[in-house]
Amino acid sequence: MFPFCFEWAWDISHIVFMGGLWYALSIIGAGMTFAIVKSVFDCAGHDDQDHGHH
Amino acid sequence: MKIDRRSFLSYTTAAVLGGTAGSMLTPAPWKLIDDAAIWTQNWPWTPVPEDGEVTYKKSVCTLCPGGCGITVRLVNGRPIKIEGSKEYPVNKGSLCPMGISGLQYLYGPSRVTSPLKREGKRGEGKWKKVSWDEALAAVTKKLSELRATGRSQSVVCLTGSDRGTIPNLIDRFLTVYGSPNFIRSSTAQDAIEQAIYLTQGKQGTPIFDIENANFILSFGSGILDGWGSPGRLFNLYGGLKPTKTIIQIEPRLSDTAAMANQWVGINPGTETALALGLAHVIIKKSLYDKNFVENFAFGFDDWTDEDGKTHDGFSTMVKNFTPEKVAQITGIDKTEIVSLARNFARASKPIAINGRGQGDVPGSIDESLAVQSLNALVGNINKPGGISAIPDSNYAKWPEVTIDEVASKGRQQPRIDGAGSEQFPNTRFLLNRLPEILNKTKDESPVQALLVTAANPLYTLPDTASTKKAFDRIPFIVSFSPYMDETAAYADYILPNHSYLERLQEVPTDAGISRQVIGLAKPVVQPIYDTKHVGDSFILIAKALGGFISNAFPWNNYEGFLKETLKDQWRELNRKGMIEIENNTPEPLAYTFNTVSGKFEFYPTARNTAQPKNRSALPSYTPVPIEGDIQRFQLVLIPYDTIRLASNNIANSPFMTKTIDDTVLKKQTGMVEINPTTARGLGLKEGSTALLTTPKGKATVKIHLFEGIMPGLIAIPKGLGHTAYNKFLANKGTNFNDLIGPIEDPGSGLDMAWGIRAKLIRI
Amino acid sequence: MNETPLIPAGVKRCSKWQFSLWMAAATAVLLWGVYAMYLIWYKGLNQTNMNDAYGFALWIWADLAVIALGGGAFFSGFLTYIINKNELKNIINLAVVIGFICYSSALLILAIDVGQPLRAWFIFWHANVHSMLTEVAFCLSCYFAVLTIEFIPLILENPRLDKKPFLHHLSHNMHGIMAIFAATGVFLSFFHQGSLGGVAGVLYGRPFAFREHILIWPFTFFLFTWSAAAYGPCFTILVTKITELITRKKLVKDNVIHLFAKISGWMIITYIIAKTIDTIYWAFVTAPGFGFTLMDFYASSTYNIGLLFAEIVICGFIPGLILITKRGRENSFLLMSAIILGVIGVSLNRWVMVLQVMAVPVFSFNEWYTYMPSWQEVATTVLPVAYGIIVISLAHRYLPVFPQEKELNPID
Amino acid sequence: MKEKNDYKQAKRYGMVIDLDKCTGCGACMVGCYSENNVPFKADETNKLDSINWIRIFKITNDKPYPETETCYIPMPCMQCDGVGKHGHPPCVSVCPAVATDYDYDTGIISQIYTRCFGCRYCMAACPYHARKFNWWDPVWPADMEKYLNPKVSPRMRGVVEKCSFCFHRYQQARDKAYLEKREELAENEYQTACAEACPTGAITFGDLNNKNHAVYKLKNSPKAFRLLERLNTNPKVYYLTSKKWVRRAGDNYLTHEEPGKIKNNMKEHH
Repeated sequence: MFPFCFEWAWDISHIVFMGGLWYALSIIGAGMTFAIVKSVFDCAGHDDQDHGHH
Repeated sequence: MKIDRRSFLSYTTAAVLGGTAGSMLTPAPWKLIDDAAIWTQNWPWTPVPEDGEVTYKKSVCTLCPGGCGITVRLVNGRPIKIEGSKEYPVNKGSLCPMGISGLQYLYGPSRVTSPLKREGKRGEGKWKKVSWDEALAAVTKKLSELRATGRSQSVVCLTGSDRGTIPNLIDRFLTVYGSPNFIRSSTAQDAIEQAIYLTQGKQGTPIFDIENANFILSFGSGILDGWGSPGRLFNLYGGLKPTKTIIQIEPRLSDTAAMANQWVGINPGTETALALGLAHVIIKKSLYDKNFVENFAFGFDDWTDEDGKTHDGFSTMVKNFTPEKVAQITGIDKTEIVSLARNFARASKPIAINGRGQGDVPGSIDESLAVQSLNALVGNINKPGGISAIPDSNYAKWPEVTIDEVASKGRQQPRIDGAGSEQFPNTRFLLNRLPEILNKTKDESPVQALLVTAANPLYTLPDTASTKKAFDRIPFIVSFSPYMDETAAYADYILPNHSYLERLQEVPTDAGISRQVIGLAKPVVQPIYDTKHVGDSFILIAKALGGFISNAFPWNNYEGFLKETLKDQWRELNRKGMIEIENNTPEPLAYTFNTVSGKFEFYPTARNTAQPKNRSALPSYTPVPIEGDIQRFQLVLIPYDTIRLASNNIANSPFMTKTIDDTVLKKQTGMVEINPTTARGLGLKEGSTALLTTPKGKATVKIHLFEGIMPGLIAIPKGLGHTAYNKFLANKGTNFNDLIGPIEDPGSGLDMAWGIRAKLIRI
Repeated sequence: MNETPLIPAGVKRCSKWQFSLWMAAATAVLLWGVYAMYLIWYKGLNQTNMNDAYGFALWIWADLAVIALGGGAFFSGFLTYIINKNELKNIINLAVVIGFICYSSALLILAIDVGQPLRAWFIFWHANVHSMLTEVAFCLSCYFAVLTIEFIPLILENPRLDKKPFLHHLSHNMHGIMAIFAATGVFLSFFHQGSLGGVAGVLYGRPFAFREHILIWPFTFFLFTWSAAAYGPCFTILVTKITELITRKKLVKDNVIHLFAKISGWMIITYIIAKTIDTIYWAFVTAPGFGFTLMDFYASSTYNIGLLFAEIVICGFIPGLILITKRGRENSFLLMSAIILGVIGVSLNRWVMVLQVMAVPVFSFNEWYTYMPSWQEVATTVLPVAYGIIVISLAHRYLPVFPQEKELNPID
Repeated sequence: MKEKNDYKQAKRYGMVIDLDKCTGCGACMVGCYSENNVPFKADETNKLDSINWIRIFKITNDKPYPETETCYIPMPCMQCDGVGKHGHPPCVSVCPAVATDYDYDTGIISQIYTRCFGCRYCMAACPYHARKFNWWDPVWPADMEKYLNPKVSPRMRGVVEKCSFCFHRYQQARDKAYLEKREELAENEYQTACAEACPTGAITFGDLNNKNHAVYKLKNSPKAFRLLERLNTNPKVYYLTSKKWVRRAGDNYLTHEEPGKIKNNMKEHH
């Protein structure tokens, strides 16, 4: 999974397979980070309006 | 700020989630996962064997009488593997599965780890550990009591062999103690030995020089199923294939038959008829060795005795055995019989051998005589590639014994088993007769004490139930077995011997090889349990009995005894691990025989033909009367042997049992083989469960359909159905001996049963 | 203080005690499975009736089957977010919940199935990129993450959770980028569904399983993805219908169901044609090359040629033809029959591709291998069913799974 | 799976088993058990959960008495070179965790017990059923742990194991040669336990690439064949038989096909 594992090799199979994997993981990770960070900002910006009844 | 329940929950949740997420960034969880994985890679209950210096020790395997050389690999002095010893002349590196798995006997769960005294009922399995002093004292006390009351002859020693220093030491003990009843288990060798004695006048170990023969006519001998010395024969087989021919005659396609050049299916128990039929063809076609027959044989032609009475000679007698008649008896095609005879006689070095399967049952004397006659017809006696007998080696020389009156009186009593009596003059041991004799005696049992070593009669004797009944009549049973076998489990005291890898012993190699080999089994490891060499036990008992008995054993222990016995040879034996004695095979034309006629006797004049008086001593074929009513029992049960099953006094190791096919044993149930045509008639299928009944007993079995067995027969493997030992062997399958009884050969008293009538009912 | 209700506004739910009873029943079954699971983890796989010939058995079938049935999730995601079949928004929530259940179950079963569960992560750490199973494991876990992400916004729509500003925003923001997740999910699904097919198809030592390859992928790779997309919707529709039956109300409008069914029908027809071609090629070219005839593979009484017929005709062409015809899919009996046949068909295909592969003897002298699962295996396989029922019940009760429910079942 | 770019196949260890000499005695199995610390349990009659690195199959020609013939076929791991003979045996490429690997120096397929997590995919892949699973924790009763061979680690429950061609013996022989500054191993320096145990000498072991080794000549005998050759597994275990029916039983053939006359997709290259 990582280049430091002994069975890792810089060959086409590893590059394609692990490339695909890390690519998918990055999208998922980036997407979730984006959603969470944006939500935090959204909360900060609209706190009063949305929760005025407190 | 007021913290209400809801926000408290929220904060807690947030804290937990945050904490979890945070800790995932620390090394802790990853380390834990890794630790868990490492833990699974080193479960504390998965052993890690200790490594160390590798050494090798040579010894000789004594698990069976084969006497194969072994090399034991040790790590830090700990034996870890047994392999065949390439330099050893008997087996040349080959070894059977039993020999290879030897360490399982050394370390196994069946070891008797200290002297034991029976606590509960016999065979109940309740034991008390006792000290050696106590155990030896108990045996000594019993023996001296019997001696004091004039019943010394009622002490029976039962061993697995009568060759070598250990049996001789025991025999010496009985001599000075005062009992003639040294008995050893019988095998096919007894019948062959007797046939050789009757025809050649020589008492000795039969030798089949298969190494130098090139046409082997085997009357059911499982030369690849454990007959003779397996290591030797397997090694031989591996080398001989292209140049030698093996003909295997038996009703079931055994592994030997499968590997033979030709398998001849024969009606069971009719081998004698075939041998005589072959003789007929050989004589009729004039294919026999005329030089030998004319110059060195007696009784081939008709002859007249001192009283002027004319007797049929062998050649006249076999005229009855025409190929047509023999074909009818044996079920073998007429032309097949003729061609077999021709091929046998025309081969440059033919040899005929007998002893069914592993050769555990002696068989009829007629059969062995007929086979000896075949060998004589082709002049195959006392020459390379032939049959001969070597006299027991005379390396064992001890000081003469002086015996007292009690011993002398006891020694002169007739043997309990009847061997050597008027009825069976040529037979030396008749263990098979013992149970019946004991069961028949109304008053005090003629056996008051039974000492057993290297034998397991409660498993190996036919008709286990009656053997057990007979044993119940013996007040005192002592076993010297290193393993908890059936007989040990039924004993009153167990004085455990060392296991074979802890024991010193010289091993004269039995049957077969044209050179005699005396090997030395050296301990490869110090005794790991509280056991004692059986020789030492006997010496200690002798010393404790005192007087002349003690005087006859001046040695401190068995080792001293052995060294003194072997004298000059000890050093060579100890250094080389074996001594080879070249057997002086006589020149082909220098045939010397110790018979009355001084020739090879086709007509064995020394044969005790018993009743009827006027019966010819020539080998003849009368069907062996197997037990059972043909109406009730329409099938015939025969045993078969396989090298993966040990059926003798030492039983299977767990490894051997592991190799057994699922067509032989299924869970705890043994499987029997029947022909598919037989099965069809009985409504049986592969794997069906059935009740197997014989006049002697019954057993639940499973069915394995096998085309390679004659229709109408049931074949059951020998070596299963143990009740003792351990969970890796006990209560698996059926002991063939539970289902069969012995049949006495009228002339020799030896057991000649080859099968028993039986029936199979689907359940 | 007024608690925000847990149950979404505007819908009616059964009473608390009725719900509890229902849940208790499901939990009892679940616990039976959990007990079996404990036995297997504690004592090892000797608790199963698997053996050296049947190394893959009931569980692997269950795995393959639930993943195929859960295929409705990625395929509806594909249809909704990528090719904008907006009607399907009304059923995609359920598809996601089913997918979530199926994939979490699959992962759980895999964790039971391996001999050394504590080392299971080696599949990631020491990954062998040439193994179909590695591909399965990676895509399966990643896609499970995607499904979880798809599920979260739905959970956050629970009225009480929605009150939290952060969660409210999060739900909103996740919805906003859902198409990206869905696309990733489709990508991952394409590969792991395919790899599951590849698991059997690459076994060139097993003539029954082996198929010719396109590049590195055997035909079964494509057939599996295709069949999951084709039959997954059947299962989604089936669960919808069962939920409607139990709750005794209509939850999804017919036009949505019919559209989904129609797409499924066309997928099934095209799939089964491809499968037929594959079978013919395999039977007449691949297998004879190994010395086998087609009938050698169907020579047992259990595994006879009827299975192949059932898979291709009864559970293939028949449901496919029903679903592509307007009259067929609009007749509720025919629709239900087709859907049930479809679910059976794909499960049967997975069964054959796992258990029959093991059963067929490769040596001419061997017998067919037989296998009957132990109760522990059955219990752990039933466990996901109970778990699924629990999750769907909870989701339906507390979350707005069916957007059309309010409209279809107005409360007076 | 690590591809070796400087791929030079120095050795290809293989075995030739003469079925005309195999008596089915089981010595190879027992020799293997004791060499390789193979465990045993009270009931070993279910051969599908019984660990055997080499197992002997008994086959018959199914002809009626007395034309019946039987033959024993000992089967260790076939150490397949795989399709195209490039180190892709059926089992190696499927292992998700690289717990089994093809050794390019010897052609031997390894099994790392501590790496294997027991998915059993390799077992499904192997047509020879050479791979065995540890369904139970191994137990050596009484003092039997004392006979365990320290050169072979005992396995734990839940992992797959198989014949290694006694790889530890190769390692020991190689180490010894290294210390003695030798490059090559003599033929008898590295032998498997089963080959040594076979009392009839039916098993011959050596380097299939080495013209001086007995296996080199034997494998080219007209009597030689391999099991399930048509699957293109390219096993390194060869068999010799003089019996036609045995040869036929060793693979699958359509009715009209004759063993030995099938054009194989993959030809052996030397």
